[in-house]
Amino acid sequence: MEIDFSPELEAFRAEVCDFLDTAPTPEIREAGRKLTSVFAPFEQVMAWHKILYEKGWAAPSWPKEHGGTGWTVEQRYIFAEEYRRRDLPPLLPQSLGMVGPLLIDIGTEEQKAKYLPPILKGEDFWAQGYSEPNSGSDLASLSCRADKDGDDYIINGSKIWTTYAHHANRMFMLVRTDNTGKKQQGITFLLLDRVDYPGMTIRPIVGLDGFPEQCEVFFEDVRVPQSGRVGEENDGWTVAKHLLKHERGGGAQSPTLHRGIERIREAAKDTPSGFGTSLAEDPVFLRDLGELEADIASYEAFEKLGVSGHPMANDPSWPSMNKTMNSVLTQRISVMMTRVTGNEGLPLQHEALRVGANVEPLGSDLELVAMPYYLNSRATTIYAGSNEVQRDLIARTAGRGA
Amino acid sequence: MEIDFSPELEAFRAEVCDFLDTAPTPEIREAGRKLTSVFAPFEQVMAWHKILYEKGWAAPSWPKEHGGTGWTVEQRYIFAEEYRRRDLPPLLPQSLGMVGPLLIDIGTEEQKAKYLPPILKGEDFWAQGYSEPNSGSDLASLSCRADKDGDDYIINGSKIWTTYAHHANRMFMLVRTDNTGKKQQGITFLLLDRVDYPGMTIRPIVGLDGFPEQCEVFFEDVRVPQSGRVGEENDGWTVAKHLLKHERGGGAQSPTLHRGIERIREAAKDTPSGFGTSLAEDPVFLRDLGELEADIASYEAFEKLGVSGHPMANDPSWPSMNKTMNSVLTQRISVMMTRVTGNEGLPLQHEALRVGANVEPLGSDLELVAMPYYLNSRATTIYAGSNEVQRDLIARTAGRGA
Amino acid sequence: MDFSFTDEQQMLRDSVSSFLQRSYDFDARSKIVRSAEGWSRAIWEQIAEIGLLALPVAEDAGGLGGTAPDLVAVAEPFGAHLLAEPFIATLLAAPLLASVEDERLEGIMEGSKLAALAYEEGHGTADPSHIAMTAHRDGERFMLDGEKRMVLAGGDADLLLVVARLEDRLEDRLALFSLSPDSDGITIKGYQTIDGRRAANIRFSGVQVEKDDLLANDIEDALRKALDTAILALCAESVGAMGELLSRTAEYASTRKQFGVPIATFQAVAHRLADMKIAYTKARATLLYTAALMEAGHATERDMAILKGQTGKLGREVGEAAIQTHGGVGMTDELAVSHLHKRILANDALLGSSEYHLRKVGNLSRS
Amino acid sequence: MDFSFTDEQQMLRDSVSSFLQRSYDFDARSKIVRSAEGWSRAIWEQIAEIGLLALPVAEDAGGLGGTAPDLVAVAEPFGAHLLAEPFIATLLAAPLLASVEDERLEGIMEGSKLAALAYEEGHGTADPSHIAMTAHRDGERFMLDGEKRMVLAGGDADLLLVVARLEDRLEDRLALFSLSPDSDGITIKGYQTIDGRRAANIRFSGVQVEKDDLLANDIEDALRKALDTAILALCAESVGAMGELLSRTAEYASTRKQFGVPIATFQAVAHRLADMKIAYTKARATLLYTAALMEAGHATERDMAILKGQTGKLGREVGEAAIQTHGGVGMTDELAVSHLHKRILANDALLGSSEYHLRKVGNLSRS
Repeated sequence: MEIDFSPELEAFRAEVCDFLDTAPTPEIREAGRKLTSVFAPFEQVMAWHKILYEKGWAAPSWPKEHGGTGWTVEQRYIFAEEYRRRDLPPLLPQSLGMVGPLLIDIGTEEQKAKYLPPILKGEDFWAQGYSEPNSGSDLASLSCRADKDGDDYIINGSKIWTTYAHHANRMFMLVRTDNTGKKQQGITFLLLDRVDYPGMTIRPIVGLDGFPEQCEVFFEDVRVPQSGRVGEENDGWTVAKHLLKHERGGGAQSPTLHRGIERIREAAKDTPSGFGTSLAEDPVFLRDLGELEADIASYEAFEKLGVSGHPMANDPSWPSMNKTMNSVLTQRISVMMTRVTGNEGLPLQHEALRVGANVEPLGSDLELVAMPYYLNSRATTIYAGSNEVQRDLIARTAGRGA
Repeated sequence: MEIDFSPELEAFRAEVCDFLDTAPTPEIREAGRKLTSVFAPFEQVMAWHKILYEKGWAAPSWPKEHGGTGWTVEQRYIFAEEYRRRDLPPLLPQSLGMVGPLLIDIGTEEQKAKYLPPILKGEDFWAQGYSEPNSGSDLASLSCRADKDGDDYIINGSKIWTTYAHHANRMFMLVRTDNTGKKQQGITFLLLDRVDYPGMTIRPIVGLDGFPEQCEVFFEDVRVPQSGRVGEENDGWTVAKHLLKHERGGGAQSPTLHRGIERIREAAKDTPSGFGTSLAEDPVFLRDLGELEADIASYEAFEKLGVSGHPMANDPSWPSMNKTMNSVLTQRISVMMTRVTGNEGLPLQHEALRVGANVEPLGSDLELVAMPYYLNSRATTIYAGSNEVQRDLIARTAGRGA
Repeated sequence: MDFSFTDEQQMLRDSVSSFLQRSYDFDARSKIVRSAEGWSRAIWEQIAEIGLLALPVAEDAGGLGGTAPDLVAVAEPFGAHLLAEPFIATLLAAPLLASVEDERLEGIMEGSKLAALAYEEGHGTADPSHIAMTAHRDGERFMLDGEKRMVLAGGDADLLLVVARLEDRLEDRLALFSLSPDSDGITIKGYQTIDGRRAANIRFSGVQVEKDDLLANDIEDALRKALDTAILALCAESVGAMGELLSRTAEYASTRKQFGVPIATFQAVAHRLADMKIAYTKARATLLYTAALMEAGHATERDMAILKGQTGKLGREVGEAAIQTHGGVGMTDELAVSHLHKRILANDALLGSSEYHLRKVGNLSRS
Repeated sequence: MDFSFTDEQQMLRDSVSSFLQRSYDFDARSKIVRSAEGWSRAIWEQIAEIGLLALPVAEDAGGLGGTAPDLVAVAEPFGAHLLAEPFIATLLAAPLLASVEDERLEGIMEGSKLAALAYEEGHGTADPSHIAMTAHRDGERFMLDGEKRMVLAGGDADLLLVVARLEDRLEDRLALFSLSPDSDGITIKGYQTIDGRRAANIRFSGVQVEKDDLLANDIEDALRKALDTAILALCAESVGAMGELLSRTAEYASTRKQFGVPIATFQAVAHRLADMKIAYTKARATLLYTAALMEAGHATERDMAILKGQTGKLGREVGEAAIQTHGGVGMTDELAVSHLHKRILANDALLGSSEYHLRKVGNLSRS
């Protein structure tokens, strides 16, 4: 066992701090402070993406040859910690964390050359077209159809829960290319160069938090080139499963959770407990916080075992465990935030939440974001494979590795 | 709506208190204080049963014509509250709460005349022979066989988790009389006049708390008369389902839970919290206690709605909800008790737990009983239909009545 | 012992339900909430016509003298239908006006005027003893400074009732002032709440109050009673919403198919439905039991804390389970599910959260 | 960053495991625990022969100077096999003897003598600052009065090490005395614990201690270090027991049939297995991470509290789930399942429960 605590790391931390203190614009900082979702406000987060790209820091988890940073695990955590400590908006995961790593792993050289650089630079934003109205947890039952026609596919059907499709310029998706075999067969993974092909319509869906984050995407005889296929035709399920591994975990997520606790502790100082002290000094609140913090610390240990390549992380259900833990902790943090804000979190403040709005919030920063964040985070146990589906997967190898 | 708060009830309470303060022998009181299970020490609880019978109070929930008390719901609760407040041992449920009410409902006149009086008097104790080694949650798959032979049945097979079979003089059981149809068909409900028929062997099973409470009962060509059948041959499943309703709920259970809280609060006064005060003054402990007490209060409300005949209690899953809530609350109480006793609950004190033992316990009364009670109460979510089975039943009518 | 509704209560409940089914289904309600005003005066007038605004007012004050169970019979359907109109605001204000025999009560009961109680001072003023706002005596008049928050109907009221401490009275006495929302020095910031109600934060900067507008200088008992009534109604609303969530979710789970079968056939979903049903049943049992205790005059502070605490906690469990079971569509603005959950959350946060009340239960030993 | 065992550690772990599989399976262990003495001196000698009793002692004191990960490699299999022998007792006592360069250490490491640390005073003396027992100076000697509880191996020890405050020293200094269990005024009540260990409550009534038997008058730093080591070992034992529970339960669920199919095919059972696996994985990750921090000299008080708190809490979850999944047979004395759960419960209660430690985490803000 070994953890690097060398003084060189502190020099690295200083460099990170210096950059993060100076590089983001006020709008980017505001977008981070007003974050109520894992998906940051689009315009500002893409601007920030470009700034990070210029510094060479847009994709710490990518291999160095594709533009990654080549950092050690310790460095990646230092970066993530300082990033989150400043409430900077996290870069959007669909391109950098999902389709990018997938193409690095199994894309053709042409696909890599064409798609990776604009992803890295923050020029492209990809939407993920997986779920359909009748295919949620049972993703493999999807029916959005692609029929071959010359060098093209003709797509008909629809996709739903397509996060930020209304901001995307590209889209990756699963389509049904064969109906004859098992439902997992006959699925093909496609890259779409555009989201404004003739016949494509995008309808934003207003969420329970009042914001249009998800979309429904309709396809009516949409013609796309077959060259956008990843992997073989009818082998898209294998491709998607490979990608799910990226979707379900493996970054440095624990600093985000730790930062949530910091914000809660900070806000608790100004909040009466109702029992004579501030919440920050209230034994009951501190106990509950301690329980949550310890669970986050365990998650951090779990995550670091994974990122550092401990043998336990070879367990096939590791990504599912990661997704389950992370989603539940995110929700618990969000509940704790609304516990601090109490009924001060009840007013709808959509206008004040808009980046650049000149509307004064009714109360504190946390009171502004806590309730929409709580509501939005109910999705974490639903998306990327519901936690029920994850538990099914984990149970399959329950006894292994124990 | 209406709750009786009349002064007459206080006179009744005084009568109850007076009796309960004077009637039980010291051994009976000791058996109650040392209770670590829902099943009280046999000898003392049967002695107490006889005393209650003399007073006419052995079976408050039975119809008056069969020896019940004729009390109002309010009176029954007053009796239960004062009974529990004095830590008196609860009468054993198998005869009074299960086979007795069953016979009242659907026994023949002969069966009623023969079996009810000795149950009421505390002369008979019945064991319940339901589960088998391969038929637990899947009770209907039971295979212990009864073959007709003249006026008799010949029983072969075994029963397990037969509580207190080693103390019983009679036994009711389910046997397989037909193998041809659905598994629920072909089951017959039998009353056994003795447990020492030739070919019957009873093996006590030591539980995780160190006590032999459960038994395995083996049958090798055991000949019993057919007159012991309740209901029709092959219709035992209907009989058993009817009985389950009695087994799964419907008494005045909440006073037992309230009494648990009282004992916890009492013991908490002498227990340091580790954070500067006694547990009884510790805000964290009090919060957790408050949460549990409120849940017990809700259960009390639920139970009183049921006993008083509120329309909601007609829901077919009411007994299952009752069993689920009661078992979980019992376990939570037991956990809270071990939280108070801490590592003082770790020593094994089997000898000191024996009624009449002249062994001084190492610490307080609660320290003596908390850990075995906790361990024993793990069974509450398993027996009488595991809570998983109950949830299956509740889910079947989930939307009804909402 | 009997916790059933009387025939009259059942009739009242049925008539409120059928009125709402007719005039206030989810689509109609959504339009109302999205309108500029955020609630419907037409609906309000009909509610007044049925007599529901006179329900919480004693008969000798001209009201109907409704009992706690009467109120439950009305508020459960209100919660199930996510009523946006200022019923809780009226429940708080009307009995206080009645307690001081204020003639403006009649207009309130008729639905032609609205009164709002400016009580809450931020972060859950769960108990009157938490009130800090002070009224300074200024000759014959009084001067009010400070802020009231989350004043239900505070932006729409014709009449503000303000709770404050008289600076020269004993610390534990609370006074009640009546004010016009147009008074000098009052700034009202109205907003919609997450559950579609209207409320306001109201700032008082040197607001002068005439002597006659001091309605009572010891309102605490009446205030506590009004708060208890409001707690009962909030909890009944939440229980109504929970019932709605349970039936909608059970229905959805038995029709939504994945893997070729209704999702209710998956044990994880089935057991969650079972847990929802247990939670709902527990909450409703607590509600009916507490209503019976209140009617009998035997409800203690602890009983009210149990009701509010349990309803908030169990309601959250039911709401979160309903969303999870619905999956993606549960996360949208388009189904009632998310709105019902938000109503439950808001009702939990008002007048002391479940955290606050359950802790109070622990602090108040059972007698 | 690397949290893997070195090859040497893996070999150590494997050899301990195979020794236990050979000589200490569940049946053999049950016989040992039911014997009059309650533990096996033969097994103990073999443990000493492998060198495991020298592991926690620094090299310059004649030990093996094992690291935190070394200890984990040994204690995980000890937990999985429910070791009844006084390993934790030795972990507590040996480093303290080493810290005062006491020659009796050698016999301890050889397994020929047993030492017990009389530290705990009842109800979880989780922190040395809770120690209340005082040693009165009596001329050249000291007088001890009071009671020590849950002294592991306290009834079997050849040597008692007693922690007490010197009455004339600063309040925050703790002294360490050495005593023969035969000394006048000592009453030892030995017992077995629920998890099959031996321990004792020891009463001191005017026990006279010679000056030379005051081993140290400021033992707190060494004591805290020994407690941290014992906490690590207790947690490693519990994690070992959790792993055993998980694999036994997964195995049982895939072979036990009800309704014609293995119970693992029921989603309620499958999801409980998944939750058990998550809990086990979290606990083991925390254990390995903390061991690495300790080895690097960077483990804080908060880190130790997180480890102890999480292991106790997650262990209870795993144990209760294992029993529930096993149903009736899980409730018996006959399977290892219930014993593994009791070991986890006991380890939780020793040296501060999860309640205590998780609360400490909340009180100690993350730096």
